Amino acid sequence: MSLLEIQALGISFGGVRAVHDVNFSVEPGEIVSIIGPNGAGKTTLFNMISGVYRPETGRVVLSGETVTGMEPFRLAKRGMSRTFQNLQIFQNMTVLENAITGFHLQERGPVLADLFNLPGSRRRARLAEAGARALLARVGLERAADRDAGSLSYGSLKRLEIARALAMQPKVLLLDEPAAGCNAVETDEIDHLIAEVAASGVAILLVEHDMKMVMRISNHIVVLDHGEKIAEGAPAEVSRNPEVIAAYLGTEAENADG
Amino acid sequence: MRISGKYWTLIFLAALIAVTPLFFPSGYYFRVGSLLFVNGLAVTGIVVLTGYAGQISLGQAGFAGIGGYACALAPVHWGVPPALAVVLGAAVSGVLAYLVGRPILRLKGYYLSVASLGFGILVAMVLNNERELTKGPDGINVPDIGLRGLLSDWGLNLTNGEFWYALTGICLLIGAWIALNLQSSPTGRALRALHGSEVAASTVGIDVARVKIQAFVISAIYASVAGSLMALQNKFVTPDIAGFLHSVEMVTMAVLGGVASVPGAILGAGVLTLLPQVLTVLAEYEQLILGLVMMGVMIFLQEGLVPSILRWFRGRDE
Amino acid sequence: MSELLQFVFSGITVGAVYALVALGFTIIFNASGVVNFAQGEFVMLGGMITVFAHAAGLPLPLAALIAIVVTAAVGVALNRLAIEPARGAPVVSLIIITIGASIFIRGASQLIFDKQIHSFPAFSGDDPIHVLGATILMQSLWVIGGALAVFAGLWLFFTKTLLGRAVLATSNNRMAAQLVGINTKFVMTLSFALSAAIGAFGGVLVTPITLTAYDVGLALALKGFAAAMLGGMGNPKGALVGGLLLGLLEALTAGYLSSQYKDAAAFVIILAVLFFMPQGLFGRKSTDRV
Amino acid sequence: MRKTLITTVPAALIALGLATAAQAVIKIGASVSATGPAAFLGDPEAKTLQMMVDDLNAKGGIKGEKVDLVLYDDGGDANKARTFATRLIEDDGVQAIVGGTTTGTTMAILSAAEDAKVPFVSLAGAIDIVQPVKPYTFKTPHTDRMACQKIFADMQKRGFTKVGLISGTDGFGASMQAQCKDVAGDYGIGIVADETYDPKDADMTAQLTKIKNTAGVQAVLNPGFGQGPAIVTRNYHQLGIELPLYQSHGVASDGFIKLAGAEAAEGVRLPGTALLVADQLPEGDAQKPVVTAYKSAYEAKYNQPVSTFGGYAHDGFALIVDAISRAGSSKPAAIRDALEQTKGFVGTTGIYTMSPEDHLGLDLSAFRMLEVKGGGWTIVN
Repeated sequence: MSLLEIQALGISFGGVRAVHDVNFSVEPGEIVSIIGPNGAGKTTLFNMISGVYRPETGRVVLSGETVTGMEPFRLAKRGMSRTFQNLQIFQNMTVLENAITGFHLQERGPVLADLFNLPGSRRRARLAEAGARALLARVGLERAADRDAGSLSYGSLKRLEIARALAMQPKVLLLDEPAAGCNAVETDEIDHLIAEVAASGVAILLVEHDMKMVMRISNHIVVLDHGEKIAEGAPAEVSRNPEVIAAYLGTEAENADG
Repeated sequence: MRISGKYWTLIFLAALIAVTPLFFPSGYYFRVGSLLFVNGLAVTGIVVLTGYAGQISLGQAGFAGIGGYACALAPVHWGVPPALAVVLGAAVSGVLAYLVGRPILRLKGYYLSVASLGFGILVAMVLNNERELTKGPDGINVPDIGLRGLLSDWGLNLTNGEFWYALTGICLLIGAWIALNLQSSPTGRALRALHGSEVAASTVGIDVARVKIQAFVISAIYASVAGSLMALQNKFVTPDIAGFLHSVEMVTMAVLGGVASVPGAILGAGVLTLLPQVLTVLAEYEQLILGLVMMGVMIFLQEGLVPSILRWFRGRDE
Repeated sequence: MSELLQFVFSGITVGAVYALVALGFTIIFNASGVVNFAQGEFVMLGGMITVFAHAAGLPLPLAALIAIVVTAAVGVALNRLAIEPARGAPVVSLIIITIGASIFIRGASQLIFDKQIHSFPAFSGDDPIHVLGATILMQSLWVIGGALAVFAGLWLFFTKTLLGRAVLATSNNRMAAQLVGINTKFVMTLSFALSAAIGAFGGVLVTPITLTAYDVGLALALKGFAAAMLGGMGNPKGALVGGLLLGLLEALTAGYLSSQYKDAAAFVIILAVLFFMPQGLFGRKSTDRV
Repeated sequence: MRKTLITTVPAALIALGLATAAQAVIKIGASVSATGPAAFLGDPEAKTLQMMVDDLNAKGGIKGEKVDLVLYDDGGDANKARTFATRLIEDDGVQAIVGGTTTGTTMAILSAAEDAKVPFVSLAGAIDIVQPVKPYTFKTPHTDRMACQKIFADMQKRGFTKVGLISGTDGFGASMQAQCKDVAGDYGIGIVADETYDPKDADMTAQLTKIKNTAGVQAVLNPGFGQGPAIVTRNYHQLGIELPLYQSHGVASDGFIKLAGAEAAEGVRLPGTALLVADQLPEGDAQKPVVTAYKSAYEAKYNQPVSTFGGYAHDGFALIVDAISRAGSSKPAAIRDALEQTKGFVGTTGIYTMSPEDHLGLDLSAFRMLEVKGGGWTIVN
């Protein structure tokens, strides 16, 4: 039994099949990348796995439990965490507070304790803050802790989102284009970070357009085209697969930055 | 860093409440002060709901009505002491907010505002129509809270105006303290997170529906207590307290001053409480000016008075 | 039977009034995403300006035309002076701005006009038409016809004209609309002018039935808003159906249950509909894009 | 409009400065609902008070002392009214208060005035204001209970025993509805239908159809004010209901006939005051000179027909002025005592005779039953 199993997952919008009959599985410590041309259904697949969309067909099994269509916050309790393609940062908070929110499951407690600032509430908040500061240091944002999140650069926001997702100490981490819009140095940092997280035993599911990065760090690659899985396997195998090459060449001409 | 900010705000507020009476030329100013504090308390509840959690309710006055009428009815019908009726009203408001909140907080933006608006109108309608109980649109007498007599037994003689100024001032301080506690607490962070992005809040494990209801219940209790204090102070209450205009007034006060922060919202309550008193000289133009102020502040100071002014100061420092 | 028919006539009359107000909301909402709480004031201005122009000796049709044109100008001014400068402000700020505008217009009207209740003669006399033992006024037919005409006009505008589609495009994505060459500023101006004109047109039609005064706008706006929400904000069909449904609900509740709680019944139904259909009856379902 | 604002602001400020500079000894306070849902009532009240104080001062004031009127607009909001009452008493230091357009605002002012022992003359209808008697509170309008009695007496005379009610849900309509249901039995009248409408409703045919189809109903009574009764009257006509229709004193004005349409209003009866039929009063009528003087002055100044409500304010202000001049003092307690001793004072609403047990001082004779005939009000004998 794998940590995360995706079985025959499918959904359609307004009669158009966005994702159809996709199967694969992820083991602890493994980095699985999902690639495919624009509009292949990668983000939709992510949204179904993470409970943002409710799949029409198929099942998502996490640690042996069927969690299909479960709301994101319930999945979070079961150890699933994610980042977003178009950033979902809490713009109305500081960088530190954004990171602390990642510790919500650990720091939450009775509302009354929070309202009256009881010692329990203060202790929980303190612990979460210490954890958040440590995480910010890990992603290189410790100096920006007290700045408004809205004032950070795009690359920094990407890292902040990863920090927030890591705060939950997830078993499975879904990263939707973590390196998009980042320069070479930043990409490199994120690259290392992902490898490090995986090495600690977290299963990572990655959507990324930077093929060099994907080929470098993935253990396993799933290729989507038009919502269907057309290939899967180790990076070297997949890059030689004629169907994959065709799918990419077909779109490369229209969309150079793929 | 946040901690000291919180206590500075409270100390400043307490000093303001304690010192300004030294400059009051007549008892009327105590009345205006206590009005301001009651409005400030109601508006602090809006900060929790709208400022922190980002949910817009146009039915808050419904809870003020429940609080107000609890003080009118419970002492007469069930012999509850008026001071305890405040707690009873708050409890009823909280439970009702929980029951009503479950379905309507699923809605977003304008749909949420129309649903909450409907709730407020329903409460006002019941208060208007159930004449047997509420005496209808002409209003109903509210018994004296009785605490003033108690204080004078202890040798503290206050005029009615002074007593209410002090009582509502203390209530406002407590209310502000609680809301400020919440802001930097785990629950408060969860509320502000869902304001920022509901889907991201959910992915970090925040039960969005649950914390939304918590915010709604908390803000309902604030409105209810404010309504109770208003009714007890006036010794009289009419269904207008639950009316749409009162709901709009509360939201306007909060947004005008800066809905994301407690001091901002209280300042907004101050401005809109004082404005009509200042404008009596120009009574005919009151509406005109009120409308202009509302539009002007929202156009030029979109975050409200306090945040915009703070930003301006900060901008000058740099 | 004649009783039921009378209730239905009553409901349709009132419902057509709500529908006219609700239709006014749709264009501004479609173009800018703003619910204009001053929409009721447009209706009031339509009625009041007509009353005073008529009293000054102008023939009724000319007075009505002046009222519509002047109100449209007020709508344009509202957009230029209050909505455009606040673009990008959060929903709650926009709500306060339009409520502020409505208070301002009301305050100005009580100074320019007066605080009395007014009316002007019905277009085709006050004699009711008898149908199977029930009666309906000619003016009610004017209102119903007006609501249908505005609905048809809006439907054609949004589906058949380039300008109408430009309005919809602007509401969907302002930036993209600008990129494809739509003058979004003009679209906004036009939308406010049209919305205000529709409101004023409604005011002209309903005044002989509902009477008018400087402060009638708020109650009309609330009911019209509720009707628009019931039908689904932004959809002319929703506004028409929502308005008529609301009117019928009120009349039937008043007729068969309790006139005291007719407004309550209407709001309970709205809450119930929103509970099962969070976007109203005909609203578009929106999916979060993340 | 902008121009007037610019010129009025300094003017108002200057006026304010002058008012405090002049040796105004007597200060009378007022809080009325000149705006808001009761503006229909409060607007003429505010105008009347303003006009009367100007007239009084032009004539030299009370025994040579000028009167300063401090007038606030409470917008019909009880909470605001209470604040203004406190302001009048504690900040402006007035010797007497007139106002309280609605029962709700009156109740809010009442407790402040009683606490501070300042005489207060209310302009609202409910009987609770003066019953039980409160030492410092008086009122000028007849109670809504009296209006019901007057109407039911007339119905009794015409032999009606089954009556349908259709009332506005505002304070005025709801209070009168309750009073009428309470006293109907005294006149052998049964209420067989009891419907209501919201003051802003556009159509009342549903409620009227229900009343029309109620078995045995002989007459219909509509307690309410504002546009509601005008719409009820039109719908009544539209439905072709032949039963006699009674309105309340809330719509006793020429404006009502205009709004309802002369044809629809024909035959409508209501209990009104002498003010409405000033020119029809017989020469010997004691109220004729008072009513005519007020009517002509008001209509000349504001170019608007007088209303019963403006008349209430007229009487309230005049009663206070009368009490001050009789008392020879402007001390609140002295004014209160003199008010209570008012005897045979002729106002627009009726002839007031107060006593320690009666702080209204009017009886049913102050009401005149009026009927719309040929587009105008006539007295029913």
